[in-house]
Amino acid sequence: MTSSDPDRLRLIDIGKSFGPLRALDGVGMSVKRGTVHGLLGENGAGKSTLLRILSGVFEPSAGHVEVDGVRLSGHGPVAARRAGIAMIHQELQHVPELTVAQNMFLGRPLRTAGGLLVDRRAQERAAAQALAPLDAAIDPAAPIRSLKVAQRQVVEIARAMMEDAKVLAMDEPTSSLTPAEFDRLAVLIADLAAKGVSIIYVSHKMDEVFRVCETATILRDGRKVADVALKDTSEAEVIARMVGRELAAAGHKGFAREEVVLDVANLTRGSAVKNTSFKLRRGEVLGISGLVGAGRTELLRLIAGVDRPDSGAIRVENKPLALGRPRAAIAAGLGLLPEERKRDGIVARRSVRSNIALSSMHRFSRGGFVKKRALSRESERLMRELNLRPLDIERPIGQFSGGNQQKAIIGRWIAAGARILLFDEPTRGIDVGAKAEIYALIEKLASEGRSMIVVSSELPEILRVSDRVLVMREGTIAGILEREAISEEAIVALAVPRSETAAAPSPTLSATGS
Amino acid sequence: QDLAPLNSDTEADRIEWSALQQKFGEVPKAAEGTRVGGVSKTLTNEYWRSLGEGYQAYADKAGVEVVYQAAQSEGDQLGQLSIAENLISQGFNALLFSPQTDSNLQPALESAKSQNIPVINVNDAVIPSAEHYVGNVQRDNGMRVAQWFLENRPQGGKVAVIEGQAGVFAAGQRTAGFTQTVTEGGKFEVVASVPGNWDRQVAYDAASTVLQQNPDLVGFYANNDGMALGVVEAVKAAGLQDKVVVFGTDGISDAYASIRAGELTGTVDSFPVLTGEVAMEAALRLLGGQDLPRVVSTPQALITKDNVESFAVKGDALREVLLKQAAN
Amino acid sequence: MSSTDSLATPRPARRGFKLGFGLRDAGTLIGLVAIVVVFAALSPNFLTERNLLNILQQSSINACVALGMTLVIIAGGIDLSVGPTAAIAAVAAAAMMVGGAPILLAIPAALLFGMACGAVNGILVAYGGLQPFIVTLGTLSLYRASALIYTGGNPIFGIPPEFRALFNGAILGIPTPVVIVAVLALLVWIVLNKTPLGEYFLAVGGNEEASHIAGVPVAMTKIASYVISGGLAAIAGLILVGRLGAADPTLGNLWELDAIAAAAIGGASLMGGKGSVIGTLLGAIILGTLRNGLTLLNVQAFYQLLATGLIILVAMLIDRATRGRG
Amino acid sequence: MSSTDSLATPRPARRGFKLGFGLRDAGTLIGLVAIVVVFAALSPNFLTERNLLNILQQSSINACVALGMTLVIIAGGIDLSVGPTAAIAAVAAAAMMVGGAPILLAIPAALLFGMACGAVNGILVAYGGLQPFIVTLGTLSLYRASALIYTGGNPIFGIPPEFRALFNGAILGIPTPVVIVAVLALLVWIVLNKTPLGEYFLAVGGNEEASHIAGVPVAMTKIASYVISGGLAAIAGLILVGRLGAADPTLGNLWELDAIAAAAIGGASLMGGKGSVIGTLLGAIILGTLRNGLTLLNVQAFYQLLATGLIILVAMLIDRATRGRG
Ligand SMILES: Nc1ncnc2c1ncn2[C@@H]1O[C@H](COP(=O)(O)OP(=O)(O)OP(=O)(O)O)[C@@H](O)[C@H]1O
Ligand SMILES: Nc1ncnc2c1ncn2[C@@H]1O[C@H](COP(=O)(O)OP(=O)(O)OP(=O)(O)O)[C@@H](O)[C@H]1O
Ligand SMILES: [Mg+2]
Ligand SMILES: [Mg+2]
Repeated sequence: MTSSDPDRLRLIDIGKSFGPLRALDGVGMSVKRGTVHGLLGENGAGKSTLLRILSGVFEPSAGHVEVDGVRLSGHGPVAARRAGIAMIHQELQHVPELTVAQNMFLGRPLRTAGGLLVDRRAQERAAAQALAPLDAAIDPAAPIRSLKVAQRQVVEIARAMMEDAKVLAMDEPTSSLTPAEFDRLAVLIADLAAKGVSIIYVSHKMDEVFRVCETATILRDGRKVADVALKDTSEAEVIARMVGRELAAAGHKGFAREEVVLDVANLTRGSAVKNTSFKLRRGEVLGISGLVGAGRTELLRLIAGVDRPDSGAIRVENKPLALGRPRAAIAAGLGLLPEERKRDGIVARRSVRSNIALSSMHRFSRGGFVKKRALSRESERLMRELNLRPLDIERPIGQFSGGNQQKAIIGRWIAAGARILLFDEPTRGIDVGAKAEIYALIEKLASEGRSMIVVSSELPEILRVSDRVLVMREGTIAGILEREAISEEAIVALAVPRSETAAAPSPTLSATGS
Repeated sequence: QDLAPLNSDTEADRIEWSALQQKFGEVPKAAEGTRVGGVSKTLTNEYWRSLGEGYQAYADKAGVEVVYQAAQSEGDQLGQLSIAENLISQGFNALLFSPQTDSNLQPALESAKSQNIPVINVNDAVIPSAEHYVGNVQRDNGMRVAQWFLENRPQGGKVAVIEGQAGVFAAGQRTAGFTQTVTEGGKFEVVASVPGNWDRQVAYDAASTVLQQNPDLVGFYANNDGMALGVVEAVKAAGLQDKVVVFGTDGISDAYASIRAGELTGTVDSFPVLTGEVAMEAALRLLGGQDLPRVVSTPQALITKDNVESFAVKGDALREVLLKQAAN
Repeated sequence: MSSTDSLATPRPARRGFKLGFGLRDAGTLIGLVAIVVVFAALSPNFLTERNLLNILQQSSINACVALGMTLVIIAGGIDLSVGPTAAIAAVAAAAMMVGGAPILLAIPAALLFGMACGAVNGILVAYGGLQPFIVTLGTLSLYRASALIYTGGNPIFGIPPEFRALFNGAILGIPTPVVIVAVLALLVWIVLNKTPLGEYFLAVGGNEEASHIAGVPVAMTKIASYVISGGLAAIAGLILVGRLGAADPTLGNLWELDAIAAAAIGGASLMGGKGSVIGTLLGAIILGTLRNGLTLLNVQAFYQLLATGLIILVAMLIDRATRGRG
Repeated sequence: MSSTDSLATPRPARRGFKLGFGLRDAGTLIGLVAIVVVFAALSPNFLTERNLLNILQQSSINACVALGMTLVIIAGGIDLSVGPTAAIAAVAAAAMMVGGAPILLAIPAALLFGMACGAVNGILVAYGGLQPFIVTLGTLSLYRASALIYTGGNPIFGIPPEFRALFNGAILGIPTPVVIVAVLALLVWIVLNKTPLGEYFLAVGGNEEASHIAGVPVAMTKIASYVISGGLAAIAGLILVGRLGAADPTLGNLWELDAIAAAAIGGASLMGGKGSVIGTLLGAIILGTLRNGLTLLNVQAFYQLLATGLIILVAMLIDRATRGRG
């Protein structure tokens, strides 16, 4: 019997080419039953591609997959699922108009009336049960479009957990989650592993990887560089093997000046953002922290003119800003890096260059024509600086890895000459190397006199980049911490509503109120 | 060169079809290999298919080749133009056009003229610069029906018109002919004149709505037979078949059958097969160098249950009936 | 500009979903009511029971076609070939009946023809990978040509009276077509809202890739939508044959536009993933009401055209204004 | 299933971009070549210079309309009202010229009318928040009715010969309409590929929300697409008036279907964000060739319809097969 074979999953000699590009080259990997196995690598290393082959979304150009020693027969998501493979996708895969429960049971609905009808009630019950340990506040009957990214990610996790799989592949499951939620997820992962499920865990957050994984495979440029047992190694060593060089740890550098460039007064929109006022100085990096649903994304959208506030005023460099108009905000020197990259950030079919150019057509056109040469030169320069991989600005942006897409959008605002950058989870899904680059970039931009607001759910990131930290709680400012006062404890103390303990689920959107 | 814009209904330079033989003698023998092209509106209506049969029948007799093409749907103006142009470029000797609109075949007409290819406008829409026209008087269709009402319903009453496609020449003329004639005495009132778009279903719906508002209606006039047959069904569905008369136009075979069955009251037959034959005859006369009047008018007759059998004959028998009628 | 954003909707949308009658449908209803009020004020005959039944009867064929269209649109497609599909089914049934086949054979045969036409569309879209618009534009010609060639362009008369009675009678004073379409609408509503297939329609139209990844049989779902659309078009064709007593190969001309308009007025998004059975029914009734009212008022053809265009636009704007953005 | 995925394209697509001729267009070209080969084999008259010019001339009006349609489709919309827009422009120009206005006033006036029609569409879509399909379905009736009412349904004759010469002559043996449309195609190509507006069309059609956030003037972009479409429809109307010597208020019937078909055959996606000027031109020529060839072969109308449907489907399948999936 193969079940005595300790290797639950084997990937054998997997290769995958996208046209001329070799995304994977002879990658082999095995995962033992009941273990949590990390899959590490920089942006574009091929992690997602490998997992998508595993889950039947891509057909490999070479190699095959074995589960419990049995070679996967056939391709496609259904075959993979039948073999016991479940997956959480990096790019969230859901149907916006359907409810949470419907999305969780998509493709294999619970049936009633002899299999004719969908048993909606049973689905909602089961969904609620699966969601409870992660975020009890999510309403299984709410359409998924009404959820925030973080909640959608929770739904995605719960859906995969529900599947009773032998192998669970998690591609950056916590990219939008806060540490508190990761804690809850870690417990569930441990439970599953204890039941014999093999888990592949992809994340750019090294602390998470070291906490949940026992072993790991490191990819670089589509090739395997090492299999490691994590207890025998260190974070720095792993990062060095991923990136191919040592990363110097850097401390915070501040460039804040006196002059106020952004003055937000009494901004209010529904219950998402209530009466919020603060100031941003030239060269300053203002971190905004808070729990999921605290209103950070909404605040940035209001400032950037994407949504119109019910009341309040914004002054940019001492001039009043017309509210609710992105173009006005951009003209005033603001730029928003949205949280939901795929929906709000990129035009997938267009090239990186076109995506960069979108906000600065005025700069890159003369006499009604696009200055293609200048645009290409500038884009190429920016992308080299941001280390876009592969460095091909003519390629449709949709074909890049998530992290590289993020770099292109940052490039968009630099190209547009934005003086105040609003970063919503800027390193979501970005690898450690690139993260360091982005931090350096933030510092460089600050040193040039640009100001930034950085919303992040990663406390280390907030600590690393912020001159001051604004903590939001339920749509209001819970407090502002000056540089000296910034600490994880101080932030958490402000972020968590008083009535709740740290372990309780965070307050969320479609909560009971309405 | 400077022809006045043609109005086929009023043009003075005209001749009855039955007088052709008498006035111009025998049809000249067509040269070997003569090819005549017919461009029709659509083949989805029996009327136009019958016209083509007429072309074919006469051409067969005269030993000339005929090609009969139609646009893919009614209203496909440019498609029809392409067809006409393609026929010209293939070197046809004479062309018979039944245009979608008054203007859409104009360029083909011009290019034919410049190559001295005779063109005959056969029925329906009228190209103002056409030098030759064969067909019936559209207004007359409606007038004949109106006449019937004046004679058979002397007490007057409410009548309704189901019109063809808005903006089409034949529809406008038939409607106008009916409406003006029937209201002249002041006894009839046209309570509704609504579009049926040449469509049986639309006509049915319109007729049932009209009936419901005017249960005391005396009769309908529909601009073609397809619509009239839809109206008949609406009248039956309203249970008013004994009170409301329905007239159509064109004389398609289904209309004849319906008249025989006592459902459709009557139709104005414009004898498309014969019209086709006459048109082909005219084409051959033109090719033979005869100088025909600008308009050759073809016969029409109001067919009702009383005379349906006498007109329900084909070919030469029909000719005889019509010649006799023309002689009266 | 966006103060009543999507934020406001989750709750009501959810409740509405359960009742099968959402906020969006309420908007359509208001549009309809506005039109009815105007016509009632202008024509005394408009608000009679008989005329209202008349409107329902006149809307029933479009409603029937539009139900299928709604499913296709929800699943991310479009079906321009409904008219010719109906014609093929009608002609087939008529030819069989005239040839002596029993009604109970002719009707299912017609349905099969309609569904086969739909299946061809669906297969070309799902497996051929072609755009629905262009596929059904092609089959629009193809199917129409088949009907015309088979009949030589002539309508088939001589439909047995029992058949006509079946499709053109009345049940408890309500015209049979209205009853038939009401039953069909209920079925379609159940399929859409209660069955896995309905969920798949919404999913495939809403996010095809996610559906594929989730294991939804995407191709079969698309094909199913076209097959149902073809079947419903066939039924519409039969109803019309019952009404007119003849099967005309040119039957169903421009039905696709009316059906799409009904679905769109009823809130279906041509981008897929969104649409409502009740909305579509209301949309069909709006269009039927328009025609009926304008005929009652004996508006001249050109002005009917003008009014139709204007009223559609105004109704949509009212609808839009009442339900906010969405 | 996905080994020849969209992923296979990056390199060629890029090179193609520079030449303005992509892989996708090559697929369309192969479809056209296949059709041409078949007709050339069947009809000796087909491959003559005269006939080829004839095809170009016959395709020119559809191509002109389809160019505008392509931009609208790329920007995520659809314009069903092109035919009546052309009719309004044509009628306006004709009425002015017959009334004695100089040609050089009548032509820009007609253009303005066309663009105004487009602007109304665009404003209703962009600011009214209505679906493009339903908006332009409404204005389709509205504009047609306006043209009919203004003219009383009668065509306007008596177009000055100079005007006709302008639009219906030949330059170096090439029919003027072909030259005009070639120039317009070049302009549209430049707009799409070389100007900010073109970037905006592609961006808005590709991802409206992201474009909005990135500061693209979304509403103005949409309106611009409709205005250009209206303008090009007006020019197509003028070309037709030149050819026919009359402005018929029913002119432009069914143009929208032909134009959409040309754009779709040429690779435009009705979901927006994708389309090519060269593809659309090829699409229009394919449709023109089809008509021409079938007439040359003297195929009967019903069979022409059949062949048209079949050939469109087969051409799309060939195209699809040659370029892989995408
Ligand atoms: N659909 C696609 N078409 C073309 N290239 C692709 C596609 N998907 C991935 N690639 C390429 O394959 C390589 C590997 O990408 P992959 O998404 O697997 O990286 P990753 O390791 O998951 O990166 P990240 O950490 O940013 O998510 C990248 O160079 C990427 O550009
Ligand atoms: N679509 C929506 N439906 C309902 N409520 C919403 C919606 N969007 C935002 N909200 C409200 O806005 C509040 C703030 O949401 P926001 O996305 O700004 O928070 P956040 O701090 O950025 O959280 P996240 O980490 O999920 O991005 C939520 O608590 C919720 O009350
Ligand atoms: Mg990845
Ligand atoms: Mg957020």
